[in-house]
Amino acid sequence: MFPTMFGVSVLIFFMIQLIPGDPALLILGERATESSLKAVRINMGLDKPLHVQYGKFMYKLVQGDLGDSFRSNEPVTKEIAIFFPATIELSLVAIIIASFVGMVAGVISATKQYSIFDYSSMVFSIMGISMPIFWLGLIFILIFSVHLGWLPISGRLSAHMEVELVTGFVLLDSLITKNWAAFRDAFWHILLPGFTLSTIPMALVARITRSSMLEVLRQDYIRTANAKGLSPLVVHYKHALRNALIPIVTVIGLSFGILMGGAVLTETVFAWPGMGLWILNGVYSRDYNVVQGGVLLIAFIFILVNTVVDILYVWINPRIRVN
Amino acid sequence: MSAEKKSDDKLITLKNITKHYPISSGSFGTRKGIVRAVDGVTLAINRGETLGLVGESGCGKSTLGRVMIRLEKPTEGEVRFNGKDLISLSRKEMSPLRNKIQIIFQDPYSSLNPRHTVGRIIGEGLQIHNKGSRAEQAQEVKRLMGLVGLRLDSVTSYPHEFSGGQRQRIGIARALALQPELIVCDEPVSALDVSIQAQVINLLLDLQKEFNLTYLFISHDLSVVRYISDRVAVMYLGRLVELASKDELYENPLHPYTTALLGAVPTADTKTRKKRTELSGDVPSPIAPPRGCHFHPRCSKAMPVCSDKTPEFKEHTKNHWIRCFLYDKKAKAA
Amino acid sequence: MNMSMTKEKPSDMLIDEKKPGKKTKSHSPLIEALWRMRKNRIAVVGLIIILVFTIMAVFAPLLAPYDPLDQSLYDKLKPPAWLEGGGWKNPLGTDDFGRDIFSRLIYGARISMMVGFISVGIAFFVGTFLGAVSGYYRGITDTIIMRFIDMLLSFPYFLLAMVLMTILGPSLNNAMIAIGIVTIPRFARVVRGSVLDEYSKDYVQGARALGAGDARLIFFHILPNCMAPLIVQCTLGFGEAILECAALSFIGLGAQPPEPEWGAMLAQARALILRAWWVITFPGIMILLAVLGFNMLGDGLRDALDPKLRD
Amino acid sequence: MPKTLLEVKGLTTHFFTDRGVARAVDDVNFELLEGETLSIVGESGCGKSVTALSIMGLIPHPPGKIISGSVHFNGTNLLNLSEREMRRIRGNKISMIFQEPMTSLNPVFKIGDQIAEVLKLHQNLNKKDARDRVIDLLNQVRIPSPEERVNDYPHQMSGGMRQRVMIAIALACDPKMIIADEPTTALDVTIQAQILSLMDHLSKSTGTSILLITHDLGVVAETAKNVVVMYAGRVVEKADVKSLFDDPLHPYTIGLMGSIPGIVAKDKKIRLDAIPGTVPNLFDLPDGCRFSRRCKDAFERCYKEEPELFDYKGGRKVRCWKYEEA
Repeated sequence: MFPTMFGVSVLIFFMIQLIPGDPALLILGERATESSLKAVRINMGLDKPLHVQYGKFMYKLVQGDLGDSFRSNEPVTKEIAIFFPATIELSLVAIIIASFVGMVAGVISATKQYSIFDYSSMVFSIMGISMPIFWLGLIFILIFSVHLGWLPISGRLSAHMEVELVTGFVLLDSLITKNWAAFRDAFWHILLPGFTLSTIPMALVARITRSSMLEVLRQDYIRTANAKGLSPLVVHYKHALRNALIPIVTVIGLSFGILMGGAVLTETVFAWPGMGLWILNGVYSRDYNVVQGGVLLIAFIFILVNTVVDILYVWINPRIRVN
Repeated sequence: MSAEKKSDDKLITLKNITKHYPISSGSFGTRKGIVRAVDGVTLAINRGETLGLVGESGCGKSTLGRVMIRLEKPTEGEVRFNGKDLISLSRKEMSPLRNKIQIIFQDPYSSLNPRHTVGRIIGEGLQIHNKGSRAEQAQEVKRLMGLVGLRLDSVTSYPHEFSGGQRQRIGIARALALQPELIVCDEPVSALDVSIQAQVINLLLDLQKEFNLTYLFISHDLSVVRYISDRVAVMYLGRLVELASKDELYENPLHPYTTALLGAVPTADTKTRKKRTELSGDVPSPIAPPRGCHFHPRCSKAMPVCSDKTPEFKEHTKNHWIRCFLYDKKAKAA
Repeated sequence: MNMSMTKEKPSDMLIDEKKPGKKTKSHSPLIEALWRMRKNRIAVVGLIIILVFTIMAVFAPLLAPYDPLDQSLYDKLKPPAWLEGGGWKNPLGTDDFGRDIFSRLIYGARISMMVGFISVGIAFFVGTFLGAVSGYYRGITDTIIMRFIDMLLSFPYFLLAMVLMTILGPSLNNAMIAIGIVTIPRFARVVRGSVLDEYSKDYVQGARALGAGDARLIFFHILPNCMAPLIVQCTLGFGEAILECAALSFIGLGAQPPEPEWGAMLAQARALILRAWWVITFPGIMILLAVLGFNMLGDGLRDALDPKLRD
Repeated sequence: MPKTLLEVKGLTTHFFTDRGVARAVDDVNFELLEGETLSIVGESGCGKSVTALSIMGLIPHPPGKIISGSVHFNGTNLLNLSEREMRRIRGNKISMIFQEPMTSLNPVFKIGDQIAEVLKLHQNLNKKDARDRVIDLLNQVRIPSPEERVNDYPHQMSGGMRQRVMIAIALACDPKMIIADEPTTALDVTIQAQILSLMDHLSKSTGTSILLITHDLGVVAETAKNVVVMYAGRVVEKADVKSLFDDPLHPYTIGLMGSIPGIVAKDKKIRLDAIPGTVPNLFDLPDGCRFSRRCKDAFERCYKEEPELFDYKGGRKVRCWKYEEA
């Protein structure tokens, strides 16, 4: 995990260097004088060779310093603290919906292969993985917000609502502070983006659950379980599902990482004040430190999630436990 | 063609062949251990004979076969074919010798390229070594197909259209194409049904007679080995434990492992329903073989010396080689 | 050595289960698998969708009634033909510049198919090369290549494409390159896996025993047998590339207006969500259908080509 | 005279696939006596495993289906039982051992739990009693230090040990009958000998009947009392083991014996008497006798009419026109 993180940080640092344009010029604007530009460059250490700059970057990184945003002049870490919980909250809601619905649909499909349920769930899931979710989000807004008026069109909370921030997760914080009105408001706000974001992982989980279960149901030990006289319920849910879980967990972990990338689109559509939107604005305004810090954080989370998946693997699969 | 007659006409000699595989693990490729697949095997095969090589799974018999045709490079040791040292040859120098040693595999499904036609598979060797014109190669392929009993009109068929036995014939034809002197038969009939197995064994014997072929016949089936071989070598955990002429080995096995192995074979002969000498325990892992004689933890006749020192592979009586302290007077006395 | 036929031919050698005349021609297993796929309804539907989009892309100038960039300020935001105020002049209505949506969608197919082709092309050649080298030579080469691939895989796919677009600058051509680059790891992994698999099989070892060299082993034996997963990967990658490109264009990093790219059309149409649903709906349906077509075909191909799922 | 435990009559199982109907098992008859070891022998695709799965009611459906016949076990026709009733017999009155010990145990559960599962299911044992019984069973199948091994996962054991665990599962509820489908095929000879002698010992000490399915005539000769030879879905010969080996009747049986080195041909100077050709395709069986196309003795009638299972002296049966009058 740590070597990969190190490699990723090197990769990001040098990729950011490749972005054309002069940061000093961006900070000071078109009309800056050459001498003031130079002063800023020296001040930011841009006149030093790359490896020195990288050393400085890493030195600051391990201290939790990602530099300042050019636009707001605030430390990047401070901005992350604001935007990050929104993305995590949205991604968690999406992954929970996706895992639950996906696994149930997949297991039923596999145990009732070639049934009507199986066919329709497979059609839905192939549509799910083909879905342009930014479009789906717009269609949801069109139907549920514009036409039916049931759900709010965008944002995380209505303008008049306020939640005392404890963890940064609005749903959780409103619960902790027993602010029921805010909780309801936050809940209604997260529904559409949550479902939109869950589309692709839900389809992926349903598909992998089905194929993994079908694969497991062909195994010799399932025949053994049947020969023992166990009921189909025990055979499917005890003997088969436990073995089928291994690839399912991988897909859920991977999807969680992909969601963070996918959140950019959903956040754009629903004006959700999260990391994706923040990074995207950094990209628009060439705010290097924001892009660098944001991408680095998401990549680290992704690596972390993959490590957690590896640990779960071992828990599910005793064969690895011993080796 | 008895073994004794041409015992000094050695086609291939192996000297102290050792093949170790490192087991690496984790993302940094750290070494976890070494599999001692083959551990100091010395052996010679005479021209025109069939040497049977038996042993249980994981004993290193297949690895030995692959080293012999240089699909694997040994960690140590020397392979001499017709007097030439194969190991020191470069790939270019090896190329003409490739013709002379061929291999037939166990699995008739994975041993043929599924995307090539039968004609292409059999003719590939001719093509690689530029033997003759295209027309001559095609002619040769047909002749080989006839030789192994394949219908000539199946030359444009693909392997998946054949049964296991037929595929094995294709594999034999491929091996024969370059007119080899030595063929390593790596469990060639193990995957086949008995009736098909007999067809392939008959074919192998016919071909041997006709072209004076030399076989290394690797198998775990002791009855088949007894039938087809002139001499038999028994392998246990990477080492040879006994080597003798077939009749000598089956009638008068000396090594306790050989005795147990022969005793374990169920015989399809109801008159001699015998009491089995049952061997206890499993074959130990080749990663951590027991000290001393590899067989001592399962041996009913083990002595203190067996767990300490490794017995040497010695000629006990003429042409009967054995690796056991029971036949070493000095060790026994000590 | 005199190699003549055996005089007495053993009876057990004469029988061959292949009956003559029953089948006229033998086909390679790949062809047979593809032929079997015609029974797979989902794959056939996918193939038809792809064909329709291909025809649209190739014959766009003939099929589209208008130039996709032609503005007509008198015909702004006309609804589709079947709604009040719409007309068959613009069957799917017009956008806020009065451009014919139907024509723009057809030209959009051209862009999307090109995106798929070029992105998958880049990923296919680079990925296959890296994967084959990695799997065949193993050792240190493998370690270095795979470390790098793993690093690329440590980023969420779309995020990496975004960063690359920041470096390259927003444009359609750059989007194709960026998507191609982020798809390389998948091809490399698939190819490496299959090469490792095939290399260990006895037919490759048999060819080695005959004296075949590296080039022959790679190009004649191993790579042709890796075709099945590669074909599947290409098909699925094609759909994925169309989707990613539309997404990049949607957030303004891909195709730039006024190009009739579906994602870019959606980006422009967002502002009209309260006024003109059709401007939003149709481009999305086109993206969905195109991607769906490739995914359906890809699924069918996988089922037909994956021996594990056969029978 | 021991009682008949299992009587299979006219059992016919077909598989309905895209390629057509595979007649995997066709009108199979045999009976198994109490305490007896009966062997079904034949090459791959002869229908021996499908017969076993048909008895257990474990034919995958679709595509497989039992078309007709009856399987009387202790007087009840298993084919008439509901799935629920059948489940009470599986693993309890009839249990099964499979060919592949490496894959037949569930990799994610401890072996002790996998054995205890049947005890809890069929005998309602509580946790402690089940554990005691598991250790007792592991002792019976001669697994050393069973108290520790109960907590092992299958991958921690060798193939031979796993097959012992499978036997322990099969024995757990003191079944009347065990179906062993190629129980030693995947094992090395020395381990095969251990397992065979263990099974032999257990069947003698518990009086359990064994239906042994194998392709290995050596195993048959050493373990079975009576033998059923199958070919292409049909029973072609039935005999006690001694008569079968001393005097095989059906040309297929004779061919099988001639094919194996060591029975007839002991040295390569004597040519193996191989059966020409290959097993017929079950989707497209030949007219007449199914063996006729490979038979050395076949005559006109063999190609047109299929012989029935004729009686032969000594209570033997053989499906061949040569023995019509006998």
